[in-house]
Amino acid sequence: MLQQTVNGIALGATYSLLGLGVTLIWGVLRVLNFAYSQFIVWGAFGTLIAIENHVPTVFAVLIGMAVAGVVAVFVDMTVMQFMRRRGTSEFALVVATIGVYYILSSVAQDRSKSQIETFPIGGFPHGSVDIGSTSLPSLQLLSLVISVAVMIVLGYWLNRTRLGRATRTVAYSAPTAELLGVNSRAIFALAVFVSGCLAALAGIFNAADSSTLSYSDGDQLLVVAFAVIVLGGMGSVKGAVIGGLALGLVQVYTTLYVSGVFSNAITYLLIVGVLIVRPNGLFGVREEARV
Amino acid sequence: MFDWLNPYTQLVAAGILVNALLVLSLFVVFQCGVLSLATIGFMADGAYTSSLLATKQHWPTVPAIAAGAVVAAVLAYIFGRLVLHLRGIYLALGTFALGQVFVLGIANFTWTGGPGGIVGIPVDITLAELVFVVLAVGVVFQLVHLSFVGRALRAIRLDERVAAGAGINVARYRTLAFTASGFLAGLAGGFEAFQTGVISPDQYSFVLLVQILALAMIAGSYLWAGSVLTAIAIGVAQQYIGTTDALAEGLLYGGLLVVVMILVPNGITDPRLLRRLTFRRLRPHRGPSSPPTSEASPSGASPLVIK
Amino acid sequence: MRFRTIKIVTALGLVSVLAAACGSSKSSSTPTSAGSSSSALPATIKIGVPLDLTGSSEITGVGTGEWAGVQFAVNQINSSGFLGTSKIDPVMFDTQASKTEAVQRTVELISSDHVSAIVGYSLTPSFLAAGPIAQKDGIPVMAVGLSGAGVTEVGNYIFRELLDYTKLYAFGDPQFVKATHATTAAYLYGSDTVTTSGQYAARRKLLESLGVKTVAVETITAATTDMQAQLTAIKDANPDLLVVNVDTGQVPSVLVQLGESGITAQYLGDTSLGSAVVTGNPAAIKAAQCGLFTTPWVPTSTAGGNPLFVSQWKAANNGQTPDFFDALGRDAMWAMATAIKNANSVNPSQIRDALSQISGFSGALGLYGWNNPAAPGQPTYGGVNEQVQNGQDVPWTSSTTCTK
Amino acid sequence: MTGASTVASPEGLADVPAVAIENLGKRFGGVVAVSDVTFALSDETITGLIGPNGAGKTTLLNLITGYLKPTSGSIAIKGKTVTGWLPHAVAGMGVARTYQNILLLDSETVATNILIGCHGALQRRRLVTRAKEWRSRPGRDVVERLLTVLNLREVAKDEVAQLPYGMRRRVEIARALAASPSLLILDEPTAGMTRDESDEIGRLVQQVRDAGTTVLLVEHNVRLVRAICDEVLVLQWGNIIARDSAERVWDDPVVRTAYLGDMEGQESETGPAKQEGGTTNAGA
Repeated sequence: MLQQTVNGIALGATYSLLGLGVTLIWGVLRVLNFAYSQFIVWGAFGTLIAIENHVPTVFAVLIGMAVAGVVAVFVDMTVMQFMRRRGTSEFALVVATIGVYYILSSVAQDRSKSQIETFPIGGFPHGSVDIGSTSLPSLQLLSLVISVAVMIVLGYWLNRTRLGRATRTVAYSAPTAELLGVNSRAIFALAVFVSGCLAALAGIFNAADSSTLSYSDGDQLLVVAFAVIVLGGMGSVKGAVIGGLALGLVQVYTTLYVSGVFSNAITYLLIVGVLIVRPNGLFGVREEARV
Repeated sequence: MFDWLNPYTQLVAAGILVNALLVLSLFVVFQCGVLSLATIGFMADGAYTSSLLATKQHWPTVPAIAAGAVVAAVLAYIFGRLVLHLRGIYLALGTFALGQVFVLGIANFTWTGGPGGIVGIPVDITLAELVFVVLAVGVVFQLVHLSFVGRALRAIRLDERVAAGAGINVARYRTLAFTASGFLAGLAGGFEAFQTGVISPDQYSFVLLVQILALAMIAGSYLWAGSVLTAIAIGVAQQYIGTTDALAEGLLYGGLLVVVMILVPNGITDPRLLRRLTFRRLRPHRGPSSPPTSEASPSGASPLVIK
Repeated sequence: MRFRTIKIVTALGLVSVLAAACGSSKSSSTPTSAGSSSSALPATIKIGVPLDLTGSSEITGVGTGEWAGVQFAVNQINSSGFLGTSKIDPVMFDTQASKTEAVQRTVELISSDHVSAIVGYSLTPSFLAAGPIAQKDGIPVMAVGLSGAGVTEVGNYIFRELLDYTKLYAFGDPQFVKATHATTAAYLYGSDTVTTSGQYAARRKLLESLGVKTVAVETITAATTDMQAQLTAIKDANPDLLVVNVDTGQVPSVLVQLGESGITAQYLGDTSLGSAVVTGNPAAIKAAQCGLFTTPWVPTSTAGGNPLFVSQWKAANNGQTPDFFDALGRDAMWAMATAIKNANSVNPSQIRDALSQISGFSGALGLYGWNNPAAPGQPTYGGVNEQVQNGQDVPWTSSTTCTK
Repeated sequence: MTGASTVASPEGLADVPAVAIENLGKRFGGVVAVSDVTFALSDETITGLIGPNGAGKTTLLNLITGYLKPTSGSIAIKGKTVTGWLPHAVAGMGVARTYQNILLLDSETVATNILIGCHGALQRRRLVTRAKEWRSRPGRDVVERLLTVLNLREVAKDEVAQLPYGMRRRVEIARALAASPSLLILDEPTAGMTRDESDEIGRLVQQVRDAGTTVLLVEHNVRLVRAICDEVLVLQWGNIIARDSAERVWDDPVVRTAYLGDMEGQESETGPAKQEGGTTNAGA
């Protein structure tokens, strides 16, 4: 039982990382980005290729993050910014991200010849850390530490730094921020880059956990990310971490007490349930339209 | 009626028409500003209901398909009432999860055949029947488009507040559209099941949803005929282009989607193709020479929330 | 007004078949009289090859491998003059793991391409949708990679290359249970595919009939990336055997996480333990140490024509060792060619009859045939028991020892 | 029990006020926008609602028309309590309005925008009538009349987004009138209009009243309020501080100090903006 709770937290740690990236994009850009699933994959592929070329694992991870970050910024600067400038509807933006997803996915598919690739995990922490009677796999412990650290850094960045305040201003209203002398394009790019890095990190942890990597790995993770931000409230940094951990725990308890068959279904039921009861998520802020 | 076509062509044509029904199922909610991603779930409901009725209760095909569509519509009505009060992206996510719940539910019940699905569904739908159904649906759409109901639906998409102020019951019209969307998806699911003879939960996939969504967005939310024509045009193009190279396919269709969204974000049937036009605004629109507002108000947009 | 599509398909199919038969006998009579050979075969023999190459990436290794095997066989058949001057023309379609696509393509193969036979299908659902069409039109099918049940039951025109998995388990599992003295078993299976859930059900029934008590049943789905919860539950149940039937693509993930979990139960897997996804993954193959499985084929097998196949494959593919799916595709096409040669005709029903009489077929999977009257359409080869030892699959007997 | 079906003949309800509001209050978090408002409108009159920016005028309109839910108090329209009703239901009671920030279907034509206003009447038709009127494009007669009345005929087929501000205001008024409301609520209908245009609107509003409609008018244009209103309500910090006839209300010293100050006779609305921010303290 205690062990299973630890399992849930460990599972939730990666989910939190996923949620943090998506919540950042949503909070700043107000876009639900389906291409995010491919940022996850491209980041992991970047790391894979680096490891295959004998780059030490730590640097390979950084390279993977940079790859995903750059791809995310490239997509944002070409497609998204163009559409934003034209004031396109949020639906069209979402569908455009689906188009981008399709393109990136087919490139990754072509690169891997549709095969599942082996992801070398020699350089990643392995074994588990015993805490009392329970044991926590080192990899998950690392992702938990990283997601909490990312939450703290993001929180500090957004709340305490000049740049963070500028980001929040841009998130609130880009034109207002421009009037105040903030370069909203640079802020957008920064937020997108960071969120791409987080996507890559989640993808790398996922690949290291299973020691495999395929071009379609991101799809399931994207759904998880959506569930996390719905639970935590879209745009909430703290909510993403708590939502991720909560989802991990719920999935583990469902597996334990009901059946692993329903651990998927429970994710979706949670999304529907939370939206019906609390349309803006557990930690979200109410949005009121006005006349 | 279509005997002069070879059987393969008939099958492809039928497949395209099933797609057209699915696109219409998205269109009917798009036209009142709802981005519903539940269509695939309702399609599965319709397909399973009709297939179970046909294989277990030995219903004839036509009543079975009709029953499947009705069941999907009833489910859409019930769940629509639960999720339709959500806004924008939240609604999209809610409907997406709803659709997945249906598919996963079907996959995990034993009486639906579990992951194996249902085999031995009679394969006796003709292309002529499908053409007739699509035409009939088209006639209904055209009548609605011309009537005050169609106008009300469009008004809701363009501005909910205006619609409500004019006495349009936004919730009721949305529920109506959502129910119709469920009905059409159920119909499409039924027709598809009676064409392939075998169904299983895995075919109601995210990939299918993305394809249908792409067609619907390219078609736009103004004219139903655009949905049907887009489904047919892209379906025919697909036959000619071929589908062997995943890279070429991804670049082509993904690129098409991006380009269309950039150039005509409201689809090819947008009456004001090149004009700025939003489905629904989160903030009040300001006219060209509007005086500034100063009334105290809660903020329209939520900033990043930290603590 | 209410025509049944399938009737039209059938009628057109039969007409086309007749036309093809007449056409072929006419066209072949001329060259025969010229005296090159006594063959009644046309210059090109069209054989449909619908395989699932794309779709979810988990299965793509299957379809591409089978297609490579089929192409390999076609090259051999055509260059060796096995069918005299006739050449096999494979009409390939990617059915994209979609039932609709499988049905459409099968109809196209039969009604537009007028194929004489079909060698194809990677996935049971695709086949279950499309198979009945071929059966009704009387086109013989050699199903390449289907492991599920209910394939040959579709009709007498359906043959399978791969054994029904229940047959493999019935072969190996009793030996494993006896050798390990196991009394309890835990099961981990993929609940969202018909193959893996069917494998679990068949295996559990078999093991329980052998007196092995079920102490835990855990499931994963394609969406599962982390299985700690399932593995902890299995660890708590402390079984003698851990029976794993999950999608091939997920096997490395299961193995790697199993390695970290501290579970000591004997691993009982399936053919996926011998697949490239596992053997090519150092972390996974290390964690699979001592894992047992039964497979119809291993590269090192010396049965039938396998040594020749492996050496020829290596020669043609830069020294690469063939995998299981290559072998399946190769044997399926060769079997069809053999039936055509034996029938000396491209008449589908004659090919079918010839197929059902093949025996002593020297293929990669051994020396076998399809002539077992007790199991029509099923191949007659048996299984090979294997164990993973130090990163390699080695033949297993009850006296084999293994240390973790 | 007065049903929505009586909309067409409000004359029959002379003894019931078109709208009666009791102790109405609305707060947004800690901010009190409307504190405790009680009034009733007399039938077939034009009532002006004035007050400085931030006084809560638009909030009050939004409460009456159902766009906001009151925190306290009740609203009755023609004797029927509609507190907490949604906008479409209130509209169904014969209430039509315009908005401070013009709300139109930007991508649609002027004619279509007006036609939207007819929705209630079209929806109330019986099925048989609907079938009969099928080919005659129901509602067009109303639209034709309003296009003439509001001088919009030339732009009938134009997209409203491209029209100048004053014209957009007129389209909005036409849409409200298309519903043939028993209570017409206008939120700054002449903002951004020339003097001639606003005089025209004033005459139109009077005609509407004479045809039997009660009008509630929020307006900064004091000259217009003076000219056409039968009665004036003065709102400040969410409270009604004065209620009198259009001639006498200006003499009230409370009104003078609170609102009018030195701006009497001006049409500008820049003056009262100084008092903005007072709302935060009002009634707290």
